Amino acid sequence: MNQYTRMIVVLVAISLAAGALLAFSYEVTNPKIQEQAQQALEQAVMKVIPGAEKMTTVEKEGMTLYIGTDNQGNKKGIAFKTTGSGFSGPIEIMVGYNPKEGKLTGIEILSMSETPGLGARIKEPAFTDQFKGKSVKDDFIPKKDVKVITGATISPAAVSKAIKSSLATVTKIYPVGGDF
Amino acid sequence: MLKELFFIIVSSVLVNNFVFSRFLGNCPFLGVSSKTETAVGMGMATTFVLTMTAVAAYFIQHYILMPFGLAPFLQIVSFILVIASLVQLVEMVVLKISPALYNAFGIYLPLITTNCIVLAVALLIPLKNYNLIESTIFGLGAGLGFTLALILMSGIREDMEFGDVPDALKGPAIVFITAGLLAMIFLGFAGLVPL
Amino acid sequence: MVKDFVNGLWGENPIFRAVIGICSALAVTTAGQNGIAMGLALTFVLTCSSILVSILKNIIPSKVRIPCYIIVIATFTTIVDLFMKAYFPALYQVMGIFIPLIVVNCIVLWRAEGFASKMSLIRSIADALGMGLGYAWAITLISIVREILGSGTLFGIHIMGANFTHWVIMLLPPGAFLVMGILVGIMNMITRKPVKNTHCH
Amino acid sequence: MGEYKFITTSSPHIHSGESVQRIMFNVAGALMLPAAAGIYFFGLRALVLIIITTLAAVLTEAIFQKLRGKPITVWDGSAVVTGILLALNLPPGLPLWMAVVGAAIAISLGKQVYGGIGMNPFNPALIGRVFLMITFPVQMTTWINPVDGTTGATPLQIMKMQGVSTDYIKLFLGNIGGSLGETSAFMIILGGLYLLYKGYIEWRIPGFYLGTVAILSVVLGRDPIFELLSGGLMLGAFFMATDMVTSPISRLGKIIFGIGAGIFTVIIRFYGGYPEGVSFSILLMNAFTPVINRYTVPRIYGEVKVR
Amino acid sequence: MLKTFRGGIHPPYNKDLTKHKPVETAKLPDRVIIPMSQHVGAPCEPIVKVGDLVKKGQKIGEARAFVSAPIHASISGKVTAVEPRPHPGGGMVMSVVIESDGKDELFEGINAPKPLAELSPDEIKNLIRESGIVGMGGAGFPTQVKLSPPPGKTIDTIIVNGAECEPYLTADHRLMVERPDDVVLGLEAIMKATGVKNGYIAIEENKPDAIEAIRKAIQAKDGIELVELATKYPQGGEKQLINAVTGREVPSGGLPMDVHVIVDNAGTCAAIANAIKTGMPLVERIATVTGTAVNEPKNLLIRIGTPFSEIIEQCGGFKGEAGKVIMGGPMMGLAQSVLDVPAIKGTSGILVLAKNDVVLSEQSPCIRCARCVDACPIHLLPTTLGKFAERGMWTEAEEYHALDCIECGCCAYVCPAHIPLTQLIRLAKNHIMAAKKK
Repeated sequence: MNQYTRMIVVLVAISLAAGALLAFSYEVTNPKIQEQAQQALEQAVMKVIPGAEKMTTVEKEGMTLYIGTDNQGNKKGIAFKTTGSGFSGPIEIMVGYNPKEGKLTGIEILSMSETPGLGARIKEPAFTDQFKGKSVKDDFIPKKDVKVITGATISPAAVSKAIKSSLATVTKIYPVGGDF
Repeated sequence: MLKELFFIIVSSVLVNNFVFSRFLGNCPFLGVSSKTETAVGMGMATTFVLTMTAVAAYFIQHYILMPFGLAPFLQIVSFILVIASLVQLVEMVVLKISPALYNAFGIYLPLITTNCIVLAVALLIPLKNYNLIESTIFGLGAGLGFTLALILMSGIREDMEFGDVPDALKGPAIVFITAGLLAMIFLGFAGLVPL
Repeated sequence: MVKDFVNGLWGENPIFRAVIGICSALAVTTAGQNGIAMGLALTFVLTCSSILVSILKNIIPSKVRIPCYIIVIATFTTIVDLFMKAYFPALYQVMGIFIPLIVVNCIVLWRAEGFASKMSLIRSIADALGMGLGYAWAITLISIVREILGSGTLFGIHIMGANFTHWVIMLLPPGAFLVMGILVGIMNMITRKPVKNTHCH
Repeated sequence: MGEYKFITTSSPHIHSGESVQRIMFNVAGALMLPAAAGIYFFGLRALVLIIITTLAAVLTEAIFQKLRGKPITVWDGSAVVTGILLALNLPPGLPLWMAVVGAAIAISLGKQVYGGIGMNPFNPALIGRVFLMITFPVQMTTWINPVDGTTGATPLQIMKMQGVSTDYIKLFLGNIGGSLGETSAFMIILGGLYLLYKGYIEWRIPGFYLGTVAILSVVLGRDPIFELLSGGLMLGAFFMATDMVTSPISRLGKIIFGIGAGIFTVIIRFYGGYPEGVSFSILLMNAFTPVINRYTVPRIYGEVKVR
Repeated sequence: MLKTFRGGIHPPYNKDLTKHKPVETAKLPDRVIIPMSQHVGAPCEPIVKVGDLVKKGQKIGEARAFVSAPIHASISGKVTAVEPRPHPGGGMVMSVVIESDGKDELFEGINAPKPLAELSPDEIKNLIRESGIVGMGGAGFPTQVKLSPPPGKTIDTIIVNGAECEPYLTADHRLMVERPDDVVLGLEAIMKATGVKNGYIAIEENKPDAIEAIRKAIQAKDGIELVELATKYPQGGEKQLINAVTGREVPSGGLPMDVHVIVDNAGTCAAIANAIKTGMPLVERIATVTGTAVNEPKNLLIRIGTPFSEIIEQCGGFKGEAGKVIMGGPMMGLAQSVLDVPAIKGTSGILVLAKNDVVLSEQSPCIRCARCVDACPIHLLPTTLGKFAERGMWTEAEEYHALDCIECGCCAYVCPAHIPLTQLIRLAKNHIMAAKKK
């Protein structure tokens, strides 16, 4: 076997071995990864819709909506994802909405990269809880009807703005007072 | 569209500078920031390779990995191999077409393969769902941000030669501290661009 | 053999003495558990790669050895990446792209090329473990400092009292660089040897 | 006559008599003007803050030099200037221990790690300030209203959040919320003019800095007078951008420095997350200074122009 | 507006000590020590030996090279030694020592030549060379060499340097007040020798009486103009003077003739006038003896070769403790370690500073105040050059134009950190020159 063939053979062999090993690892981990993602999503939905135990996914007008139901099959609310542009990156928010009452049922910050100790405090219940029971007809203006965090004004504003603007679409699909 | 591209550039150069805020490319940042001349050469070479990598990563992701469902597990391997061969290729081409250019930054090319900015840019492009032009600009911006960091640091380090840094802090320690102060300053750009 | 192991832990500690592979050491070290997790991830890749490189050292032609090493390293990195995504999603989210970036972490290639490709299997394993754990304790130390000052906690447990004012900078990039610089300085003082920065290649 | 022993040092044999110490104490003296305004508006608390910060700065310098076994040179007055400047950049109500941390950081990381006076790449007082701003953001943005002692916002914050301007006279005299020594444009200008007159600062940096901010404000449709008088701009332009150690040495370099600082200040103020960008801008230009120095070597007398 | 250049400093001038004092003729020295090198260029060869009798004006040193100037006896008497002696410029230099016979007899060969109107340019140049006339501002460049530009170089302007910007010194000032016609005659001779129609006499505005005297002297002269300069050091630096008067810049590494200019000191002009009027070579000159540690500061007409000790004695000796004895002014003069060095052709003054006035401050780190940058008349970056020199970075120093430094001392004068910048740059220059010679 001359030098070059040997080089090629070794490279190909290693590549094939690596590919096989990776494909195998992927097969092993993939179901678990999918499961994790699904679990995380469900957890977030349950959290923003109190009383929900199950969820169904619907696609309407380009939006993905999660309808939460309890064990008896009673619809408890709608959840949807929205993204705001924060101080140092996007903020992903899960929002729970009850069309019947025209109120929010809760929000949850899914991911963000705001300043720790400052903007990052939008994750804390002290901030998120104020949206529970908030009328969707409110203005969502920081310092007016949304409490802000000392030292950080941009992150709460970004959250409020993102919720308000996506509510505009959602309330068209599921108008206030209507069924869902 | 133009606005978005502008934001990508400003973001990767100033707001989220790859060295000072994303912690990438620290090894070459430490290694080649002692002289402004080498800093400029390294910066230029890296920017060039980064821009090309961004284009290559876009095509590989969208035309090879995704269509065949290989993305989740072959991404890393394929990107790193592409980067390594790209650097080799660039080195050969530059040597062929312009020996002068090769002398200017050719010596830095082999160091670029292990510059984690390159792989990071390749990995971030699919993550951020950038289109082709955005990807190119992102690569360019990353390179320019890295170059800026290198030039600033090299200027300070050249001046530091005349200073009297305590023995214990000589070498990487004072570079880290200076990088920390620079990172602090770059935080001033936080919130500049709606990302 | 013991010497090889200790070398990485102290004498040639990748973070504090050789000062390489520091990107991740700066990026993920906002909390103690991140430091441990990243340290173990790197140790895994480093050890597996070293084993393989040491075994294959006589088979791989020297001209293609770098591409081969890279494929080996990239493979193990991807495995870590997939497993962390599957079993530690929360940690994975914090580490971000710094898990895949282990591929270009200079420590791995440095040891593969500089040690494992020349030494016996046993010595290579000792060296890889030493280096990996040396990296791990170093970045865990950085993480602890940043966590205590930045969040007032140690491995998530509040230790600084309720009235503690968080030093926000510690959780941000400048804090990482500053802590790193000061710790390298302190290490220099302890060993009374100026640090020698090993270049990647 | 022949038995005299003469000193045979090299020419020149006379000296201007200027010294680093004299420069530093003159700057410190000029700083007393805005400091006085701060004490007048914010009360005794401001005085205590200035004293504590200055003491901490001097002490840190002495300790650092002692540890390094170097001669202790706190009498050159540079640490005093850093201490006072830092105090003038702090909210009057800042907890004292934080001010001490700021002063210690300013002198240690900002100055002594580089070898002390003359070798620091960044303005130490600003390093201290920005460190505190990032470390303790809440406390560093809690402003006291000089009228009633309640907490309030600075004119720039009010502008950023509500788009409301503040009365020019108030801005000029300093009867507003803000850092201890940055509110009274009048006193700062007075101190700046004194230093200009004495030749301890150079007009180009503050001139081009303020000019750039004013012009950009007009171009971008803002009120230039408001932008000039509010925030730390005046204090920064006259007392911090002009720091000799950290600004370029050539005339052209100083002009570039001033314009650059102006541009970054406007960018951060108008588009950034922080309401104020003076500290960051000056520090950023400090970082650029070595590069500026490198590329603005003046054309020497008789240098043949490169064709 | 007064003409000037960019950069420079305003040191205290201290000229009041002597500026109103008319030039006194010094008493005949008992002994003179005449170094064979008092100029830029090749040293002279002594043409007398021990025991020879010489007379005033007799040539005792022959200039063999082109760039050189002969040297003459300044008194009559007996040669007692021909040996190396301490030189005010430093080191030991071959010197002729003449013991005075007290008669001060004139050498027979000295006769007044034809009047200027009848002299040809070559005759003038020859007379200047044979009279041993060199630049008397301190540098000592042989004047005739300056007047003979190589082919291809044209001269269109002559400037007489009457700036006398060095603090303390008033020798040229008094000369212009007392003998303005000699200065003008010298200029005319130079103009004729070089065929140039434009002559300027440039004087700093702090010498109104000299300006008045020269103004009167040139009233009837064509092509000669008086230029008033701002008072600023180093206004009398050749390059600064050319820039102020003509707006031209001597190229880096070049000479005034590259911009078609010749600059001569007022004292040099008077020496030329003297040679034309009497045929007397350069054997005496006016020097200002001054300083805070001199009892009676004076402007003295001294014989070349008179030891410093004798000159200072004539001014009442030292007042208090003398700390520094300087040949020349305080900015560029050379500090002397002993007093038995002789006055030479370039000795424009002897400055004695009291011990308390000698600045020996401790150096502190550079604070980059850039005062030196603003002061440098060449627009160098003295602080950067100083840093390079401190670390032996000679190549970098050369890149930053160290060789263009004129060593005027402005940078060191203004430096608040008391860094000896001029000395450091001089060191760099020496190293660069040494490396070039290799």
